[in-house]
Amino acid sequence: MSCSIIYEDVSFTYPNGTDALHQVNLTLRHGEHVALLGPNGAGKSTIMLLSNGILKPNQGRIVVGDLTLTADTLKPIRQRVGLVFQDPDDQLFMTTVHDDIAFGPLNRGLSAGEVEQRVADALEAVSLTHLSAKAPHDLSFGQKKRIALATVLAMQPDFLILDEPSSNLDPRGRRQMMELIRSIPSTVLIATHDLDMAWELLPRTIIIDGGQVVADGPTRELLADEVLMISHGLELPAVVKYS
Amino acid sequence: MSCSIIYEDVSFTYPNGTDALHQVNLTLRHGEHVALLGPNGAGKSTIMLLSNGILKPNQGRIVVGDLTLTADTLKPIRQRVGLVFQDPDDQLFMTTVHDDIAFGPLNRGLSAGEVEQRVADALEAVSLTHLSAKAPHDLSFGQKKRIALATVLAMQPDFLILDEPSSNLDPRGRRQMMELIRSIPSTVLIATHDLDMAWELLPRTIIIDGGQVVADGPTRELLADEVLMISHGLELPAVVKYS
Amino acid sequence: MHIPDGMLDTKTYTTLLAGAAGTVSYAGYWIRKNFDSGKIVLMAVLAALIFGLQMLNFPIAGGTSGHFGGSSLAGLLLGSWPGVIVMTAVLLVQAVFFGDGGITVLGANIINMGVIGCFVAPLVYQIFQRVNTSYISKVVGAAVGSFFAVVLSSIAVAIELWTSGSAQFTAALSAMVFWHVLIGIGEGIITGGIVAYIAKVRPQILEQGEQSTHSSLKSVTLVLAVLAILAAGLSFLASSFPDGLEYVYFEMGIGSAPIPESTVASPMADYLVPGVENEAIGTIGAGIIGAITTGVLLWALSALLTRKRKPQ
Amino acid sequence: MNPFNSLTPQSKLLGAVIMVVGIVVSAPHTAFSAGAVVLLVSALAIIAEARIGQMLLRSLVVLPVAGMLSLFYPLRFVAELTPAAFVTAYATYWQPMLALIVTPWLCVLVMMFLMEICTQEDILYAMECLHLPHILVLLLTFMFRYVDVMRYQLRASRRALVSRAPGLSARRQVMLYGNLAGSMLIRAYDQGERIHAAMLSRGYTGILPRLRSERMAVPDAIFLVCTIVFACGLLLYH
Ligand SMILES: Nc1ncnc2c1ncn2[C@@H]1O[C@H](COP(=O)(O)OP(=O)(O)OP(=O)(O)O)[C@@H](O)[C@H]1O
Ligand SMILES: Nc1ncnc2c1ncn2[C@@H]1O[C@H](COP(=O)(O)OP(=O)(O)OP(=O)(O)O)[C@@H](O)[C@H]1O
Ligand SMILES: [Mg+2]
Ligand SMILES: [Mg+2]
Repeated sequence: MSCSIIYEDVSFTYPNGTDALHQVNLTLRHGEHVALLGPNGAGKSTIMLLSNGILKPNQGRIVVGDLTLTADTLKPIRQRVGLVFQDPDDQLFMTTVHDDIAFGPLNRGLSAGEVEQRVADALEAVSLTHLSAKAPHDLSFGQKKRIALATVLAMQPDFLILDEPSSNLDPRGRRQMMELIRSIPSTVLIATHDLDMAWELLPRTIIIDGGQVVADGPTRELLADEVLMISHGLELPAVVKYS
Repeated sequence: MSCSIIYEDVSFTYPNGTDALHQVNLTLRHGEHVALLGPNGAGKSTIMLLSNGILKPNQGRIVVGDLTLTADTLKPIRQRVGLVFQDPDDQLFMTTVHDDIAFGPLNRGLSAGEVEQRVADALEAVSLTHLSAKAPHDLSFGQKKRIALATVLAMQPDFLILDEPSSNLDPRGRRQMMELIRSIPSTVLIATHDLDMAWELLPRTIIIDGGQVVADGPTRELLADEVLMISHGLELPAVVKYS
Repeated sequence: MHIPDGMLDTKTYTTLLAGAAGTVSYAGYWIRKNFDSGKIVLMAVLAALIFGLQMLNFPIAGGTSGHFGGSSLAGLLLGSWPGVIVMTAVLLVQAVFFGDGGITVLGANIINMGVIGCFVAPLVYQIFQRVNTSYISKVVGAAVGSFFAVVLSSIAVAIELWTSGSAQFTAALSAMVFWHVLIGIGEGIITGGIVAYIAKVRPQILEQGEQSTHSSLKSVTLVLAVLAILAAGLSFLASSFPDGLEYVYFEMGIGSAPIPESTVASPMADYLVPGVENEAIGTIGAGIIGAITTGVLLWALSALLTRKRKPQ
Repeated sequence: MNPFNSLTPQSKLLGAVIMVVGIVVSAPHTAFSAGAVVLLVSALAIIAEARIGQMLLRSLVVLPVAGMLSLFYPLRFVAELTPAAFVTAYATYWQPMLALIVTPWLCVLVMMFLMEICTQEDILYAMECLHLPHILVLLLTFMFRYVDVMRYQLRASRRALVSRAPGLSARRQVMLYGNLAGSMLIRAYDQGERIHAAMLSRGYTGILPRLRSERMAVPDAIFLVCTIVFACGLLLYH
């Protein structure tokens, strides 16, 4: 089953009148790992929230796999797209970490044994097995970020969308997360300000600014282009700068 | 007036039984700029929340300037300590960005003209003057982070405590923030996972892990010590690694 | 249900306004004595939650809908007296900012939708706790308590409508109670659900609520007694004035149909017969008395509560 | 210039309450007296450059409850339990029924006008000035802050739910509602405490700062006298 995602002429305006996206055209192909870069307020999170219908475009259309996103296809599309929000508080709502991670798989109708297995694997992947019985709101911010990632990993989505996954993670956690993503065969889109992560992990980069796509190409070309980077509130990754 | 802060044998346990800090001893001298490093869940945020009485230590005492933190000295201490939370949603509560930044100065009893001046300066400092009339909750996460910083800058506290100020900021915003902090004469304590920022900006580093202080010394010594760093979930800063 | 302005007559709403003023001022005093300032956060968060939930309607039988009341929840989580203050705040906002529930009948709404629930639900909950302190008993006690609170408050509404002459007693009572039994089930489910969650995640909140209730149950009796005396006195005072609605209808001849026989047999028969010659003066008199009584009470209340105001 | 700008919030609030009391006490209204109230409020609204359409729309909130209660009114005149008796009662007493709807509607109209000329902060300030219990005003101040917190928590919970359980069965959804409301409460409480702390650490002392502080002056007195005269006029009309 193809896991491509296509944005066609998508525009979006928030209810308060902020023009967040303006005629965005994007194509992510099956299995690609892509970085979404841009300054604060560029529209990265907005693009991600559009992908599974949490926000609805004012114009244009979004195609996930072979389905166009409409009210009817919302359900199957949400089944396939796993979204990790920028703010972990948007993600966690059950009474314990375990229940929160089990929530998605349970709703898929998996058997109890399988659910437990997935929960254990997801907790293992973010190295927080010891917090399984705690309440999600009683964790440190970085721990919440990791749990938020685990809740989506446990669902094994075809299409993984991560909003700032490395922020607030300690360096070791960031490394682990990167290894994890590298090993995932699904299509992955990551919005981030962590240029070194993009450089190391994601072969393709899309840069947006002011709600418009301003560059789209191989990461190692775009990120080494100092003029381009500086003009969009970015800079050279450390690996380029210091070597 | 001295702006030192001293933790003496401070221990703290959360109501759910998590032992977050264990006999922490720290001294920050007047005008020092210090980094607080450690893995997720080490207790960094907890230390910061203790500093102005949001949490109360189970044991030990905290001295700010010449006042010991007790119920009676809470008010004057809070007037002096400016705290920027890790989660910007905890910080912003008024209906517009402008009102939110004006809140602190107004409470100080400054004149209307002076308040406006401070608001304008703070917005300028985080380059978000154009968002002044928006609702704080209708901003992107990175914009909220910046506004949260601005609300505290406008109060010009003697003692500035920042929890992960660079997370979710775009590279340009991060640079600006660093310049800003460099120019501040107050005592500054910054919890962060951004090792390069610590390296460049903060001469002294304290590392905590599992609620205990494990290292305290000059940043450029500690951060170059690979064994120490790796053993506490950290790694070498990019500037060391790549050069 | 938020009673709007004009549904209750002067004697009823002044009585209830006085009663509510007394209850609220005592609640304010109780809080000042027993609560530290940190509790204001929980109170305000709960007020915000109840305010928000009141905006959401849930469907009940026959295409109608009801909404969450929240007084039981406030009473259970905070204790009765702080609960009263929270409900007063919510109802005040609904009335002033949204026109939901009237201004003159604010007292009635505070009694119906605030005071009754804040006392009844914790009481029922306590009875359940005496039998068994398990998790299930907490949840069921909260749900049953809030169900009874809703039904009782609907009975109170029916009585108020009846004494005001806006409705016939049995009709109002049966309609109100039938409707509110259904709403009460919804209220019970929501309250039970929230209490279940909190008992699991943050049992401290529930325990503190229980303690507050324990220490307040004693004074409840006293306040209720004073309320009853006040109500009796005021209604005696006001009942000599006829209800404006009846007056205009029958005396000024807006309606010209003959009065049906059953009027005489209705519970308010004597009240319907206009006895005072100059009705305008009578109505104004009732209004003035009402206003003065309320004014005096409010003044006394604010004097009591603002004595300890911040210097500025 | 909008003359209402020179009034203090407390006299605006007081004026509105006086008018509401006048309307209630002088009920029921003839077409003439009701018309007088509507005309007055409209005239004031035009002067104040208020959004009249919005006011009218929002005043309709009163209709469901008032309408239902007014249905009770003729029941007492139903002599026997036959359909004909019901029809007669309702046909005969449609005027008092209407009166029961008109009065609350007029009152709400006045309050909606008040909301057009006052901000939220104004009303809270007015309540403080009118010596409502301080704890109540404090609670309201915080409540308005936390309503937003709640709203964003709700948004967060919704997002979490739809993105992770798109095909949730109705039964499980109902079961989750209690969980969601509970978790919203706890989360808002926790966040509320942190926000409270943030407010305290920025010098909050129990009253929201206000740049201008208003005292009652001549325009207020004139306004209040006018509202009292109007209310008495309504009463004496009968
Ligand atoms: N809920 C909202 N309501 C109104 N406007 C919003 C909302 N969220 C974001 N915006 C605005 O939309 C624009 C795009 O925001 P978005 O969150 O997509 O930015 P972003 O690229 O994710 O930024 P960041 O790097 O800070 O996360 C910004 O100008 C922002 O102010
Ligand atoms: N509100 C809370 N209730 C209970 N336990 C908590 C709470 N907040 C944090 N903890 C626990 O206390 C410990 C220290 O948390 P703290 O937030 O201080 O970590 P941190 O160093 O700031 O981590 P991070 O880098 O993720 O922000 C952690 O084990 C965490 O799970
Ligand atoms: Mg974003
Ligand atoms: Mg932290």
